[in-house]
Amino acid sequence: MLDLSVNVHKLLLKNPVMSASGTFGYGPEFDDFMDVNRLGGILTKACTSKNRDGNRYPRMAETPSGMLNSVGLQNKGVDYFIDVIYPKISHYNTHIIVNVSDSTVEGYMEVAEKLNPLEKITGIELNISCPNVKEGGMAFGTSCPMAGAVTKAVRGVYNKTMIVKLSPNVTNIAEIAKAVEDEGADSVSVINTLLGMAIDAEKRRPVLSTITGGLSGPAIKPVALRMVWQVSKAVKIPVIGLGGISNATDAIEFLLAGATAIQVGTANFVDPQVCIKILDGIEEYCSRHGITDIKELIGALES
Amino acid sequence: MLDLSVNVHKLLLKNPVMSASGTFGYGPEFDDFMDVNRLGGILTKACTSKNRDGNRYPRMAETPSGMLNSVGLQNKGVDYFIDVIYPKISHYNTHIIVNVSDSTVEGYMEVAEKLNPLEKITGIELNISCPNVKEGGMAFGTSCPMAGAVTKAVRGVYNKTMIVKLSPNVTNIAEIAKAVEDEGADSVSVINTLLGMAIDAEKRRPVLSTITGGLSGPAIKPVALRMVWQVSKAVKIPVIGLGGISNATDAIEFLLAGATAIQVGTANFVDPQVCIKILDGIEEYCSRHGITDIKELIGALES
Amino acid sequence: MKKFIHDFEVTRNIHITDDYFALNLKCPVSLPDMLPGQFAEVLVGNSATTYLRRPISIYDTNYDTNELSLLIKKVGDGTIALSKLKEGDILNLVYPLGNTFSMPQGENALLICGGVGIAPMLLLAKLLHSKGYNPDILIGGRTSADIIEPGKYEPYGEVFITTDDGSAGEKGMVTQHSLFTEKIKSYSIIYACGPDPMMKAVARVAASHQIPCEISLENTMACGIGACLCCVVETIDGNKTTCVDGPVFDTRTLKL
Amino acid sequence: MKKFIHDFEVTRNIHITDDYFALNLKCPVSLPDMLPGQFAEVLVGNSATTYLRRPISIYDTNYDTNELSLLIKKVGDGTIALSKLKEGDILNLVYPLGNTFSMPQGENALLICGGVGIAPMLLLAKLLHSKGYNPDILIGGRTSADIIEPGKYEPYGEVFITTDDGSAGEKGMVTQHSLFTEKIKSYSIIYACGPDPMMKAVARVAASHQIPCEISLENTMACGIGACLCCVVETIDGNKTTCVDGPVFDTRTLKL
Ligand SMILES: Cc1cc2nc3c(=O)[nH]c(=O)nc-3n(C[C@H](O)[C@H](O)[C@H](O)COP(=O)(O)OP(=O)(O)OC[C@H]3O[C@@H](n4cnc5c(N)ncnc54)[C@H](O)[C@@H]3O)c2cc1C
Ligand SMILES: Cc1cc2nc3c(=O)[nH]c(=O)nc-3n(C[C@H](O)[C@H](O)[C@H](O)COP(=O)(O)OP(=O)(O)OC[C@H]3O[C@@H](n4cnc5c(N)ncnc54)[C@H](O)[C@@H]3O)c2cc1C
Ligand SMILES: Cc1cc2nc3c(=O)[nH]c(=O)nc-3n(C[C@H](O)[C@H](O)[C@H](O)COP(=O)(O)O)c2cc1C
Ligand SMILES: Cc1cc2nc3c(=O)[nH]c(=O)nc-3n(C[C@H](O)[C@H](O)[C@H](O)COP(=O)(O)O)c2cc1C
Ligand code: FES
Ligand code: FES
Repeated sequence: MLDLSVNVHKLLLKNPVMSASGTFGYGPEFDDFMDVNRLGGILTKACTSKNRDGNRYPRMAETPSGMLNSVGLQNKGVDYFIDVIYPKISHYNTHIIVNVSDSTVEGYMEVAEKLNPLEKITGIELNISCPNVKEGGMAFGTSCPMAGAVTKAVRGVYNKTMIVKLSPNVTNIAEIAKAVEDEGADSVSVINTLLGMAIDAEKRRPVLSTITGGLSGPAIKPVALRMVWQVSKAVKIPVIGLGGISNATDAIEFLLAGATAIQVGTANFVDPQVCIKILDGIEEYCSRHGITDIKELIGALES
Repeated sequence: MLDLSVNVHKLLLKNPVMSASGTFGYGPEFDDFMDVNRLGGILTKACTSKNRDGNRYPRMAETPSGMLNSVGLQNKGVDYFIDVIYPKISHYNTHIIVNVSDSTVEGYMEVAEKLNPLEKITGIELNISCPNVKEGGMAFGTSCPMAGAVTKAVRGVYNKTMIVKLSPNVTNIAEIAKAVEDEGADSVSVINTLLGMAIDAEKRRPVLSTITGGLSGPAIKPVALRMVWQVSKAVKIPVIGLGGISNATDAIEFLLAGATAIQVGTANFVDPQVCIKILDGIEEYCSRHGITDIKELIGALES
Repeated sequence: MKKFIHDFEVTRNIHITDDYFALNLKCPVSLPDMLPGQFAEVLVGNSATTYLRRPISIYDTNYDTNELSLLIKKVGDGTIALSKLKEGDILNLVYPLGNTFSMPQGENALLICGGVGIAPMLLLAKLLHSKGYNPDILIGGRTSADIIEPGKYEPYGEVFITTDDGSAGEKGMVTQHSLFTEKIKSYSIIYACGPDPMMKAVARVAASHQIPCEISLENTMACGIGACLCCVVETIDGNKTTCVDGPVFDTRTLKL
Repeated sequence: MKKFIHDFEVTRNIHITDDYFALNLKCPVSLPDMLPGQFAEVLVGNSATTYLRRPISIYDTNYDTNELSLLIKKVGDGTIALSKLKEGDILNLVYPLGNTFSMPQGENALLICGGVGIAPMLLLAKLLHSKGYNPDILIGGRTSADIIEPGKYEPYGEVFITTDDGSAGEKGMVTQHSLFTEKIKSYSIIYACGPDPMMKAVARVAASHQIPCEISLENTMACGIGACLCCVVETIDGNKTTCVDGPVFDTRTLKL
């Protein structure tokens, strides 16, 4: 029998395949295409202390093997999440992890504190790496002191599993990872989007209303893989790998590089069944390679 | 009449299209495919103070819309360049700019000083951003003090046009650009490759002998464009844009974002005539848009 | 409505003009119900430069043969690659997506479309006709080359044409057509799909006559299923997704 | 030798086995001279996941019809996309690239190939034959399914076969073939192309008999024209490019 389960801190995931925040709605969007319960976990769309409209349209641009987005944390705020959305998703029999964002440390704390009592929300992912908001967002994730400070503050009010999602737009991601580990992060997810830009040459204007946006998709996979490898050598807490994962081979690469679990983002848009295909593909890989416990693959890169 | 000429410091380029270092050999490799003299300039393969074998094979991996390389500055050293290569390329009637690299400040100085007298070498490009060497390389380009120091030192021994090529693997590229501007850089080229990694899942090994390598090609274009836009707002010296440029539309986008000239790298591998096609495409764009001087487009992004 | 993902087989690729083509696609299982205005997210497998799916309206359906068809304009790499599909090729669709038009509350209805905006209108005309309406269908274009398959609409209503250069139908923009002088008041609803300026102009005229107006938007999309929030449009109730809450919107709810 | 870039027209796509196919390609101008061992860099336009060109040996040439052919094994997305090309499709080639084999200094020559390594050997066998040699051609594979078109070689020399499972020819690896017991000493040169372990084994045996040996390498390439320095192989004179200095190397110069 193949054991696909992995542990991200206190969370026992039935398998390492999760959906990435902002690319999977809250789960029900994909009910027609798969049994969402088969996933190791769902990362919800960002949740902030107050309602946010997000940025103006246009919010996305296709790029070679990827896309830019500048959605900008559109959501109806944590209270709405608790009152309206949570009841609609609490039936899922998988880990639901809420992606937490805000512009201030107090905002992060407010959201985390309010989510703490929700039984079916077994963890949060602190998004200190959103490139698409004017205040806060990525700024928290690009300096060690700020990343450490927000982690510490939220740790004070949240006692379940707390994952911190790191920004790739830094000189030394391992350093930031260590800073948040030191302040109590239970895990880090690596990476959020790379800051990019698209221009419409005919109109001589930026494509996005925000000029810059976050790059995701297969294009960034080599960078994400490198960062997962660097971070997993630098910290002891489990690393969740993401960035461009589109098939089982990609997922295996991230495990080999040191990720304990993975998230699938933009690829969900190209194939709404991709998470399940990745899961099946991982099983097929393991049986082909005589692996009985997926944990054997984690960090098993020979070099 | 359409004026395509642009000025990069003292260099008057007949047009803004140049070939990027390490992707165009020394020029003659492309003689069968185009009239190299039509280019605004050629950036040669990196030149170091001593002969270098570069890294072990495998040195490249294809990635989605791009590639990783870890060539590692293979070249026969500056003396060989002067004695053997220079005579073979000095007939070109375009700017030949030598990409200068090394592991130590003294090494950079030695190369620059030796190139200074060569009549047909009208400028150098300091590569402080090579991710593929153990010592020096990218380290020079990821901190302001080091980037400033190497720039200052070479400035002391080189009195023609000195371009400094920046690394994208930093939190704040505009800051580095300002540091090298302050120390006497005449221009900056933005960007070198992003640090990435590829893994062979079947063999459970890194694809590259060096584990990590430099990501180039269309995949990185959105990041490059963003950095050109950021840098050109931060410095007064001309910015040379590169990273994923594959067609005339891409080139126009970089000009609009603030680049005075552009370089074409990896795209030369996919289409050895691409530089000329880009040049022709720029002309076509200008005539379609009623532009008589290409300089009108530089930084002309409306937002 | 339940959404599906299926590998369709290309049964025909009809090159209508240099710019327009229609793909007939056969569903591997029995074709689910689809409503006018709904669209499919099409996976372009044969283009090296196209990454995301492309939203394309359901142009026509044939439940007897389990076929649907798409009417596509070549505008970029993705649609050009689709134009090269041949009989027997496979095309993966996520569908049917989005909402639909509402039915008229009064007697007559006007359908206005420009360019490839005619695509969602055929099923609408059919449905209206089957419900006993006899809609007027006004098709606009720059030249006669932009007026695609007007004959397809004739069984379901009266077809009118305008072109900017007068090469077919009346000369001028759709909102300058003679229908807008008198008959306009007789419509209980106006439906429009086409370029943004056209839809805005139609919405303005409709508003001035206090006629309900529904337009079908073509915002750029990443997912098509409400998961990414990229395709939003500003409404009086905040941002709404074009792919789930739309593509059809009552213009009175939009901040145009 | 001058290099060219041309849009070839696919005149035939021959599916030889499930894994192998051959493309006949017609040159739009008169076909330039090509030497055995040379290759083309092929632009795969119809695969969303293939970015760089793919190096493929020139398998055969027909200067009368201005056609060349490529023999290709499906191993990944690029070669699978190429296998789908149909008559009339266009394929862009940069060619002819690389060096060639040297001619024997003595009487007899042995050509050894495994898998798709037979591709560069056909032109070599032809050339040797035209110069009056009657080379022996030893083709190895895992099973008989890996022995592709051996008949093509018969006009130019004597063909021998080995398979790992004995399903065709002698059982075992190429270096275990009976040619290696006695006849081996009669060759003045051995040429080999195939999987790395096979070429290394051949090189060792050749060295032990002091017979010159030339192998054709298949290093991964980015440019194919000496511009990127990605495809290097370690030689006794330092790193050399496989695309310009090779793909054919005298094994005595290589650090194997
Ligand atoms: C709900 C919906 C239904 C649609 N129905 C149809 C249909 O039935 N038939 C049809 O031909 N097209 C339809 N479209 C438009 C179609 O999706 C685009 O034309 C297509 O995605 C372009 O892809 P491409 O790769 O060819 O062009 P790209 O290379 O992606 O773009 C080419 C040019 O078109 C512009 N462009 C691309 N997409 C859009 C867009 N959505 N809105 C405005 N400009 C755009 C780009 O900015 C660029 O200038 C629909 C769009 C939506 C949202
Ligand atoms: C000079 C030269 C001549 C060649 N001639 C032929 C020929 O005539 N016919 C033919 O079928 N093939 C030939 N090849 C090999 C061919 O280039 C590769 O099989 C092809 O590039 C694979 O592309 P792909 O997209 O299908 O596979 P990919 O998806 O790129 O790779 C699939 C698998 O093959 C491996 N692979 C890819 N390229 C190589 C390589 N060069 N060496 C070893 N492993 C590789 C990858 O690591 C991966 O495991 C030649 C290669 C060279 C360098
Ligand atoms: C449309 C879109 C919206 C996103 N929204 C969020 C978000 O709300 N919070 C967050 O932490 N990351 C968000 N992300 C980033 C993804 O979760 C992921 O980190 C990134 O896209 C890289 O992974 P991928 O290449 O697999 O998509 C978003 C990405 C996309 C494409
Ligand atoms: C194979 C290869 C070799 C390179 N060698 C050098 C080099 O020697 N010096 C340098 O400054 N940049 C080098 N580069 C970086 C390119 O000049 C360029 O900055 C980068 O590839 C991004 O541009 P592109 O996406 O257009 O290729 C190399 C790139 C590649 C792909
Ligand atoms: S396209 Fe993703 S929400 Fe509409
Ligand atoms: S493939 Fe570029 S030098 Fe050989």
